Amino acid sequence: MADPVLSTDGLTKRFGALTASDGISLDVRPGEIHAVIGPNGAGKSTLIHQICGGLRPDHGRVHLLGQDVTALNTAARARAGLGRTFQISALAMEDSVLQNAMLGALGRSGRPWRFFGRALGDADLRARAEDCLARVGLADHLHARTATLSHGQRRQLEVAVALTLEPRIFIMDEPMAGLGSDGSAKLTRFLDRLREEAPILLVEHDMDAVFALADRVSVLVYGRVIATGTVAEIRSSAEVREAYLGEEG
Amino acid sequence: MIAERWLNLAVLAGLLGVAVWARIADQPFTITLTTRAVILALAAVGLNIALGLGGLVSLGHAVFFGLGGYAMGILAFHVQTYTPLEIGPISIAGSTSMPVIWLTAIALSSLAALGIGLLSLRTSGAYFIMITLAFGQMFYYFAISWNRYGGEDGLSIYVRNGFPGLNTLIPFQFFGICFALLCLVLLIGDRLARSPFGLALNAARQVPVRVETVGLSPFRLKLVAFVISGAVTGLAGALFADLNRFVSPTMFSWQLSGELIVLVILGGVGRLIGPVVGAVLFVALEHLLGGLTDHWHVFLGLILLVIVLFARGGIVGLLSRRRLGDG
Amino acid sequence: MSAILIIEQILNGLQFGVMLFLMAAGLTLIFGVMGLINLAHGSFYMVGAFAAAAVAGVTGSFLLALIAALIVAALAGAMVEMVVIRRLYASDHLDQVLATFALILIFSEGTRWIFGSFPLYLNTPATLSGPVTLPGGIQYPLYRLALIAVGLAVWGGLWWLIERTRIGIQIRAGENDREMIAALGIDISRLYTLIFALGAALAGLAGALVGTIQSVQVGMGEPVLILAFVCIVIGGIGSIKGAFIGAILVGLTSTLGGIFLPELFKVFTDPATAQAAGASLASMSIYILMSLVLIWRPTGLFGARA
Amino acid sequence: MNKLLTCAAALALCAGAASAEIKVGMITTLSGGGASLGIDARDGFMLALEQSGRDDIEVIIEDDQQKPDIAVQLSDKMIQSERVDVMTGIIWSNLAMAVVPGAVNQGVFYLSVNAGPSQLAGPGCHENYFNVAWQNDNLHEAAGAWANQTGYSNSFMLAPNYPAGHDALTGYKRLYEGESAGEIFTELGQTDYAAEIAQIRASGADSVYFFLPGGMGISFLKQYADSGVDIPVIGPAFSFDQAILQAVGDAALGVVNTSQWSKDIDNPTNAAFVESFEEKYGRLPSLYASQGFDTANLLISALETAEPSDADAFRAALKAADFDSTRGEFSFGANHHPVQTIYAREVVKEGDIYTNKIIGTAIENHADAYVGECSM
Repeated sequence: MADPVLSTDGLTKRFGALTASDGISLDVRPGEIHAVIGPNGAGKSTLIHQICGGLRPDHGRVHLLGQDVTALNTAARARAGLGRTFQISALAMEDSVLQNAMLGALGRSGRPWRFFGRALGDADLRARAEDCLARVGLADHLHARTATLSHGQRRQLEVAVALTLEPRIFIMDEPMAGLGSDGSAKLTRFLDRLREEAPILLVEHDMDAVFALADRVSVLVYGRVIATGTVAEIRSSAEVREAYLGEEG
Repeated sequence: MIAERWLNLAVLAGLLGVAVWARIADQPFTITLTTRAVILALAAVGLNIALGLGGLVSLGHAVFFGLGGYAMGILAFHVQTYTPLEIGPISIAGSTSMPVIWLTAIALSSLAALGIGLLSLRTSGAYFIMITLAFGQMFYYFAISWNRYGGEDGLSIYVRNGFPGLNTLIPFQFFGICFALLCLVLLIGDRLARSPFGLALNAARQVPVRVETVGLSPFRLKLVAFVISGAVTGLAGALFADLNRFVSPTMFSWQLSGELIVLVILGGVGRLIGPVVGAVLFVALEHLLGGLTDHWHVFLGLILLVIVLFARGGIVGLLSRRRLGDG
Repeated sequence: MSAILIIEQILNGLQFGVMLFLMAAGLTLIFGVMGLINLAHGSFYMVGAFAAAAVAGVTGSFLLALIAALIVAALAGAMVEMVVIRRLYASDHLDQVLATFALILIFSEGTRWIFGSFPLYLNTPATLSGPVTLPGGIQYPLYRLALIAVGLAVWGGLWWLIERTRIGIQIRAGENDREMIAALGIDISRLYTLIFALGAALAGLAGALVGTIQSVQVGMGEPVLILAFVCIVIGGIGSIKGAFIGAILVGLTSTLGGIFLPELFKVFTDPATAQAAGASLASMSIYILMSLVLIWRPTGLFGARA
Repeated sequence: MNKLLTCAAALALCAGAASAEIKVGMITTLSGGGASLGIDARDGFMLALEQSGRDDIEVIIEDDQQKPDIAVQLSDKMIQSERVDVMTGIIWSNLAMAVVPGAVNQGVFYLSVNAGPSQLAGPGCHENYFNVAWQNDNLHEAAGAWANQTGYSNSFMLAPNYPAGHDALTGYKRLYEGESAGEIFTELGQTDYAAEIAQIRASGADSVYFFLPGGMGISFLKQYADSGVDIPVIGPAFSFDQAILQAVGDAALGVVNTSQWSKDIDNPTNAAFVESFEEKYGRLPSLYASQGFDTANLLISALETAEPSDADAFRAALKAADFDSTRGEFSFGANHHPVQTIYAREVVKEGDIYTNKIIGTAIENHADAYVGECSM
């Protein structure tokens, strides 16, 4: 089996008496979509923060492409190949769609210290940004102000910004949230193809999408991974069913 | 609706026009007033790089204004008193050449901005406002008690410093120098805002977390913006000192920091020409209202309140409906 | 340097600190509950002092003067909140800084318009004037002791108000979650006006109390305002406990720094230089203290994590 | 506005303003904490002009708000736009340092009603600069001399930490022969002196010398009286003018201060001045008013001999100082600063008014210490 692109090893994070992450170990292998599911409050956001660098774990390590990135900050992890989308869109609302995508391209180029010359006049950056916007279907909205986009379009832009980074792995935090069934279906098809470029760690509530996309699923409950397996394995796991039923019952 | 580009040119042409008219009509004091507006505009343009582009509400920009002023004061003081300026083993005679003074002012204020920025940018929001205010107070009290250079009394420089090929004592020529510098800095500011750095900084102001996740450091972007901003305000300080031929600790006072913010907001935050309009308006109000009543501050306060509460984009925002951030 | 002198200086530092606390308490409450930076808080200090001086001038009664200071400052606060501040809660800090800066201009120049430029003076009431002898033979002005007592009493009263009363529950709820108090069915705009008026009244009280031993003049509020900001930034914005600790720290640092730094410098250099350098450093000392605290803890000693 | 103000201040002048031949620019402090000084100096100056009956002198009055940059701006305006012949009015030394060198170098005459920084008396002296009030150190030096006469031998000294404060203590020590019980430089604008008073109490001094101008002095005196410390206090007249005394009240009674002028100096000019000032403005004159009055009379006396356009003759006329001063004898030293007698006064209560009474002469025919450094 190929080496994992991303792996966590015993991530533990406590907030006072609450253990938000309790020895989480999981990995994402090349070409796969690894979904993380779990009831609200299971610690999914805390996990993503630790993977992306927004939170330091109390214990445990994060490895990216075989390199220990636990001590790196968010920006350094991004440069190392993490491409993240946010649950609640984190976009520069005053700027145009193109400018948001160019920001990603600029980050990818690693050359922000240029004080003269128009950013939008940089052909390389612009080509990359326009290309990624076209792929998510925003080619017609290059100069729209981001604040005027619909919710679905903002989600598309989130994905496009991540694409401009050409990451080695995507970390997607509930990309389907708030999309209608049409939008979800479109995005599902898109992610299905995207996994060939880079594997995806997908945190998602939309079970239809998870079951349609995921190669493997990890179930997070009270900060702990209680099961990891294929969709079929997870569907039939008594423990998972109990956790979810207990939550929902 | 006026295209912002034309508005920018109109404002600059207006400034130049007033000065030329005053030259022809032999009204040297009007030229001096216009020069004052130009210099304050330059300081506010500097602040606007931190405030408008970087979103850094600095209530301590008087530090850089004052440092620029003291760069001029100290260099010229040593020439005036025929005492060499000794920094450790180095002994220099001082200088009365404007370009040398400007470079010194820029260097000093950049350095201070780097130090203050490194410490202050660790905080954000209200804490950032307060810590910059505190740095301002530190410099203020230091200047007051630094008796070598006049302390509270400040330093008086009897003759305006020189610029190769010009007679700076002629108000119109000194105006020309200041106006040219303002245009240059506006041009640079315009390029800066549209540059890759400007793009990243603009995003760092709105969504720092996004900037991090594309692999850039909002801290460094803001720090660089703060340093550039400090340098421009420092340059303005040197010119202001030369205009008055005098520096004193009031250049470091927190009221001055507050007034610089007022200039920016009065004109329109984040707009290229906003601070210039703000400065012109401020100087005009100072003299028109000040001529009508000793209590003109009451009316200035009311005008400010109205702008904050009802005209968020400042004067330029009212005149030009272009949304911020396009193109 | 004798023990008596040191104790006396500590008392002086305490007295300065508790008066700063009266200012800082309002500032920190207003920031904690409403998220508002209020540069105009120093104006209420000035308004209180002027109200007290005016009433004392007419009636000759110190007590009436204090009551007037409280009432006038509270009314000014409530009015300012309803006319201006209320529109700023949703704005960013920049707008708040600017609008309240504008209020300073209006208040200061307006007061100058009414009362003129020359300072007014209040006299300490006969019952509180002169020194008393404390245990250990320390002579200390009775009025300053009374100031310490008032400051501590206000601290206790605020603690009681916040921990033990219905309004306190609402205030604490407001600090945690603005939507929550709306959900609790509390009239939020009335609560905000009340808190703002309370903060203003405390500032006005401080102005009257301190104005009595100093002078009542336009612009008297701003130096105190800046110090009060330093207090709440050190203590952590929004925390009453932090404001108190910050105020005492600033009071002691400022007072003792002015005395001991020159003494300390005399160890290294000649007395004249030591005096000047020590005095300079002393006036910068509280800002240095604040910077150190912020570098160590960017949200102050008791501030919520950003 | 300010021309209008001028008219209000001196109705007599306005009628003749059209035919005015001499333009005087007065920059002084009319608003803010130090306004009472500027107002007194202005009123004294205008009173003398009015009494002279001359209608060919136009006075342009502007308020510097005690801010150096405003003062410089106003001075530029007066010299460049109004083209004044003579300037006067500045109260504060730091403002004078900002304005005077530039003004006199542009050929304008400057007559100081108050500020007398050492730089302008020593190496920076100028032929067009005349000081009618004092060199700043004068009153401090006199206080030191008075302390010797009184037999004080262990003084505690207190001044704000700024150049004038340092000059004050240097000036006091120049003639004072006793020991120092302690020296403190307080923060400028400080309003609470509890810590310093505690140090004074513990110092074992036999006298306290303090220089705390304006509101600082009022706060200090009130707090000092309330502290129960009973060591005698000496100060320069700055903290004991009429306005300040009424504010300090009983706390100032018995305090000794040094001044070159007092309303009870016995000469006809002074008696007439005090009476006419009180009649016109409804208050007792302060020493600043006397300085303004003397300055205007000096100007008028010079104008009787020469025009400012004839600079050399006008300068010589000023130098001669041929006028009746409220101080009695008046003459300039080589550096154009007064050589004068300085008195010790005590604060007393006359009816409901607190005022000063001369108790002795601190120093006679005193010139300043910097005259030797002036190359004129």
